[in-house]
Amino acid sequence: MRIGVFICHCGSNIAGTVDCAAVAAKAATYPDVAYATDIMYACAEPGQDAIIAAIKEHQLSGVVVASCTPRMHEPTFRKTVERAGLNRYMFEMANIREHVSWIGKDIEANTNKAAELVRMAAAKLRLNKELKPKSFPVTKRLLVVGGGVAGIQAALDAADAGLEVILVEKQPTIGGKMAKLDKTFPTVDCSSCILGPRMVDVAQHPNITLYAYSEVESVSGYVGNFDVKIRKKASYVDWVKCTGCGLCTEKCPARKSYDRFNEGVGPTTAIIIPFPQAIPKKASIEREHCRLLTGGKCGVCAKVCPTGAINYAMEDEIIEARVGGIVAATGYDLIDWKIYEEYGGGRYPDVVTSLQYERMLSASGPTGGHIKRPSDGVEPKDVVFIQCVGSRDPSIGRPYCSGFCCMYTAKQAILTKDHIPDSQSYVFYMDIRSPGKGYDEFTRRVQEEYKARYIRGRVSLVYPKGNKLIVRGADTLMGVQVEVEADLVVLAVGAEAASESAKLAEKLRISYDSYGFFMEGHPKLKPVETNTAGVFLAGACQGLKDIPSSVAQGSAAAAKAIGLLSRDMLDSDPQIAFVSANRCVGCGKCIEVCPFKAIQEIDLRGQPKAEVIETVCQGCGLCNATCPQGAIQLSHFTDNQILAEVEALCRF
Amino acid sequence: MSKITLGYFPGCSGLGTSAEYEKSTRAVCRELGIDLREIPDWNCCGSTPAHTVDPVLSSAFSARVFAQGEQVGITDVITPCPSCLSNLRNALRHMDDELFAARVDALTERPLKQEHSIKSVLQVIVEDIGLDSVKARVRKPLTGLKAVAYYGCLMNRPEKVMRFDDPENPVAMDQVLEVLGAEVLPFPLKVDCCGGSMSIPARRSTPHLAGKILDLAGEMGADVVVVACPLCQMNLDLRQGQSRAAGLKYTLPVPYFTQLMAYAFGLSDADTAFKLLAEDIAPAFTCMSRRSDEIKAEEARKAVLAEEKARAAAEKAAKTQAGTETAAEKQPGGKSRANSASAAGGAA
Amino acid sequence: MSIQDDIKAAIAKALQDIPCVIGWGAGPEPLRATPLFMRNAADVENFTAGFLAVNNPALYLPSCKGVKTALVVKGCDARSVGQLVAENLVKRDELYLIGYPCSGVIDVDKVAARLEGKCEPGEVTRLREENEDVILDTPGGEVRLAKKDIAADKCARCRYPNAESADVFIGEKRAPVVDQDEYADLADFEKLSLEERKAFWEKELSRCIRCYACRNACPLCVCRDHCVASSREPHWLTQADGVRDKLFFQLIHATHLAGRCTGCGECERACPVGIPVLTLKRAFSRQVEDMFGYMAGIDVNTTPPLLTFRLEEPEIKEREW
Amino acid sequence: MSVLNTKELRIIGFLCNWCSYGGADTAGVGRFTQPTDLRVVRVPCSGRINPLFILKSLLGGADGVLVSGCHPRDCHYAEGNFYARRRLELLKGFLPVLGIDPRRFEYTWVSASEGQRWQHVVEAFTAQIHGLGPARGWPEAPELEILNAVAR
Repeated sequence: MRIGVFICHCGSNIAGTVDCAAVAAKAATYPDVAYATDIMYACAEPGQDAIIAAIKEHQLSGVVVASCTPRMHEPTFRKTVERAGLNRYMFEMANIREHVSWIGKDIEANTNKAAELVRMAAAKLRLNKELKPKSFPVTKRLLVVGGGVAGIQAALDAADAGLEVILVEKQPTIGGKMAKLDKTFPTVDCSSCILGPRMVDVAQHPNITLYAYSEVESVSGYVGNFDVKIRKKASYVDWVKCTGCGLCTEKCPARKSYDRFNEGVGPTTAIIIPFPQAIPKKASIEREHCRLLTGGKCGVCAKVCPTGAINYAMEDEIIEARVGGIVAATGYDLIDWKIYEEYGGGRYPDVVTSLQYERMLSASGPTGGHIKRPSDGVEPKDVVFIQCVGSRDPSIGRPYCSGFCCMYTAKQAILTKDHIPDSQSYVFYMDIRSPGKGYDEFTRRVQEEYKARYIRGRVSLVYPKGNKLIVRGADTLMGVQVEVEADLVVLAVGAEAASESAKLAEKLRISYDSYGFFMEGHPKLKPVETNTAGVFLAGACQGLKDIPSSVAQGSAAAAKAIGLLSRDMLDSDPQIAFVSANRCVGCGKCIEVCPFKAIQEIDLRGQPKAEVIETVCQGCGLCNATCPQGAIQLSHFTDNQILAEVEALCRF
Repeated sequence: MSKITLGYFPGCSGLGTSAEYEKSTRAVCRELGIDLREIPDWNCCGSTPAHTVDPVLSSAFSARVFAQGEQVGITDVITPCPSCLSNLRNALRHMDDELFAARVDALTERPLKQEHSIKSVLQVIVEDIGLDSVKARVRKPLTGLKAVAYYGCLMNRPEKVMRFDDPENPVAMDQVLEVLGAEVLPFPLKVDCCGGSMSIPARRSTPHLAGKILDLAGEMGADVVVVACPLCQMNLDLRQGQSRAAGLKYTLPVPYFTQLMAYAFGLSDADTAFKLLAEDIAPAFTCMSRRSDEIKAEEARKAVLAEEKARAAAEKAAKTQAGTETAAEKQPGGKSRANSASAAGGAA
Repeated sequence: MSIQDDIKAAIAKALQDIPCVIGWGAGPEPLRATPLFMRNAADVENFTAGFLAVNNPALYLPSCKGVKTALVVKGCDARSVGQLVAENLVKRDELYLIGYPCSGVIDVDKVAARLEGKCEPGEVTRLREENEDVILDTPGGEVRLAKKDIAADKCARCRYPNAESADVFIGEKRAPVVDQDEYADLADFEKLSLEERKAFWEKELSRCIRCYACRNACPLCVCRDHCVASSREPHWLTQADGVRDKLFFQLIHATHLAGRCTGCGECERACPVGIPVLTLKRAFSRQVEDMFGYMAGIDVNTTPPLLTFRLEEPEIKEREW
Repeated sequence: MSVLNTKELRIIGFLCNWCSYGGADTAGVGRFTQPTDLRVVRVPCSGRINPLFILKSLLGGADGVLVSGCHPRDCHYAEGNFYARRRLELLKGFLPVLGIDPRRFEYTWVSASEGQRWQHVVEAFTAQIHGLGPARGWPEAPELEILNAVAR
């Protein structure tokens, strides 16, 4: 074998703390290395061309590039060697950037370590085999999980491109958080006027199948062919018969049920249609509030329903579907603001969350768009907004900025003035973060035109005195303590990943960070991909973002999914297990442990043997580590290849 | 009853301004089976003003206290005073740093050899003795007493050092008062500043800050403001004249929680030491007994009512069985009686 | 009629529809029996059970796959069979097990030690069992030895003297020697420091001649001709004659047996140079028992612990970083 | 000479591609400084790791071996790390039988987002190995000793 080694400077990223020429000189002495050099930018066009030229000039049969992480550029360089006529698997990478140059400044140690990593890579490459992928057909159907604005956008874009789309939404209606908003910043246009038509489009699109009040139960399979089980939760209403007339919701006697859609601002009935523009506009019964389902006595809704749609015996239903790709768009939840005892910890009715306030502002909300104090129904005059409740607070494990609270607080202050012209708003803030088109102008307008009083400082205590709430805080610009007598306090509660996002991540086999946000493939270059092929991200589930960004990411995720599913066939990864039938004793241990049922027992001349189903195997190598005699090996990560790496480190 | 033995650090105010706290604490601990062993020849904990000037010297004061305890085999110490608690605990925490500890040791020349712990009397009563044991000892319940609990700044804060109760909305004292039988009002200014440390540098703000606390308590209808800190007690109790001059409307007694415990346990006047309070507690107890009578009367009425209802139901059941349907007449009668009863209660 | 005759009758009966019954027959010298493959009545006459029935007949099962086979088994042999069944390496319905109460088997090395100075074990001309004793005819006259003094180590910690899974059991069941295996055999070894243990293995393994008798005697080493010790693909071991490679082979054997070894001790018995190779496997077995509550070869319906998992592992205390 | 005399010890890491290798990358991207002793072998999944690789490393002259995979339940292949956990835990308990200090081998779970955790793991493990010092080697075949001497 003739190996070529290329040590990349990555500008000064590597060369700054690694003597690349010395590494190349050392590499030239390794077994089978026919050519070694250092190179400024291996991944750039001149770099790639130089590699191709060297392969031809020195008749190289394998290439090692020492540069960044293979998770970044392995696909790039595999294509490069392929262009030079080599099999793409006759290539190895040594990660001397993330694992060497970026984590230490000791040039001597770094240079030595880089040379070692190259030695490992070359030792492994000597045992590499040419591998050829197989093709398999793709299911041209997309699953979108989450029917907020990001999921709606992704579903519509993909459906418009001709893909079949399955949209799964946990709540009885799509619309997500945006549907709860009264107006949107910075244009102060009506949220339901812009979202409503898109929701209708979802309902009417011939390519979209909507499963509302449903959740993803399990996901198996891989890119191109995921097998998904969807749990359609029992709504106790036959949605085929339900016309959405709402008679049941008028007559239901369980009138003290928690109103999820209205964030508990007022009570609702046990059978609900969340809001007038709901899609699908169908009734559903919340089991824990229903008198019949909990107490066995009632049945009013069944009596009044003109179409006989009520079915108290309904059970959850499991729907199975095969899809080629998945978009996760599960959004966010507010943090539990009740942990802040200094703001009353949920004890004072007139301390409300921003989302509750949004429902109080909304004309379709429980107060009909009139701002009323929850305690006594009186219109407030002095309204205090407290920002960063649960954002930028390391003490509760939420050190990040939620990103959109500054803007919606400004919007809510404007709307307060619009609703109650003689009102005065106060906003306690840490910093105003408004980097967006027209955003900073908006936060100025609220102060200059709408005369909201912005106070830079934190609130230390909110307490009731008489029928007022005393808000005590610091004005750090003036250096004084301030006390405001407020009628209503609105907490700009920060956001976190949706409560069950970690569970979904486990089902989708994607990574998530310590706050529950899903990990993108690369923070810059793969913002909507994940490291699991065929799974894409849209909206706040990847990281908090406002409506325009969520919509943009929804479209981006759709574009990626469309690109994937526009192909009829996909290449399977050839880094899969293979069996040496003559060494297999047919003990079946590999079959027992394989997580994918990718190994089957066959009969070979009367002897039981294991056989790998190539399109099912995902290349984890668990079978390889299980087989006592090593009869089943994982291509590209064989025992001998790993042993060669270990030997390279131990022997020298 | 199982007895526990703990080292005891009374603190300087226990010998002077908070003698009533000291007396009642000792009495209550005796009743609860806590054997207090006072640290021999104890000294100042090193709190104000030392810790603001020289943290090492301040910690050395604390270290000597622990060393004195160590000499007689005491390593677990309690103190009633939150300020002492804070300084003693901070000293232990600072001495986790070897360099700091070495500097302290150089001053005391008596390095600590054992692990030490320091807790407040309140924490030991709530966490180690338990509210059930407290409840079991109540002879004269405080039924009818409207109380607010005021914790001050130091008892629960900083959170990471004190690790006891909620730093913004503590409830330990509330719970104690509740098992004593008092009605505890949800007081929002539990951890507000009483102005204690301002009394020298900014004297005029102290009555103002203390007054705000008393004002809200009074507005809420409290009979007493219950405290656990000598400095808070002094500010709230002693300065009510100044506070009134600054616009305060209410006069309220400010007892220590241990005094009310001693009272509810039925201990002697010497143990409750109420007479050492500046504002007389007697009016509060007058309100308490009046309300207690009302509550008893109300309970008696309810009992009669319930009895009547039960009898009516039994009769109705009997009649239904007999096939007659006259039970309906009974109910309006019962209702009107209830109405007149509550009207009478309101008038009283 | 003795148990021996009853077993012979059972074997004869089994031979009516099973081609071969594996048991033990008289060996080359009076202290040793040898595996016996019985196909007819004449073979059965050579059958012997009891104190000399040392070999584990389960060893031959994997090569009998597909042919109905009968075995005469001791309690420990039955565990090996059970483990092979649990791993689906042999099919239970292809087996017919004849069990009998085992009172222990001989360890010839221990006899040699007892005869020290009198004669060599090979000079013994006859062995008779008499209840809990054996009587040896030696050139110097009769020697009476207590069975428990010359029985194999494993017999002193026997929890399963009766082949519980046998299809037919001949004789009265014996009480277990112990209720709980305390792994007392590891106690002395574990008194050694880490340094001493390393020196111990260096010394012991320096004798190894890489004959692989330990492997060939192991009823659970089912790879046989495909053992990684002698393969190039994968190439785990060199042919180098160093302690490192010799020990590494033992580690391959021990890790391959982790959660599978029934402790029959055939590996150690087979070792011609007396390396205590069972110690490695026993160390794993104890861990497996503590961690997963699993004893190999007892319950054929339980999946061996390394071929399964639990979402929460109560006995695994991971390191907090 | 693979490790720098006096400065480094020989530490081999086996990292799963999806979580821990990514976590090590994240640490690099974040410039979280780490000791240089560790050399990483990338494997697809912690379930791919045959405990014999670790024994081979320790017998072969490694002073420490660190294995890291996805957190339980987060395995890219759903179940690989569950099997790995059992095998690695057994191995760790077995090392003292060979006279190898069990602290020379650790396994842990680091996700792709946990760059800082990875830094901490590497620092702590490297410090642990330096605390134990170089491992005492196992005798090789005499002829190999000579060959190795020539190679060096």
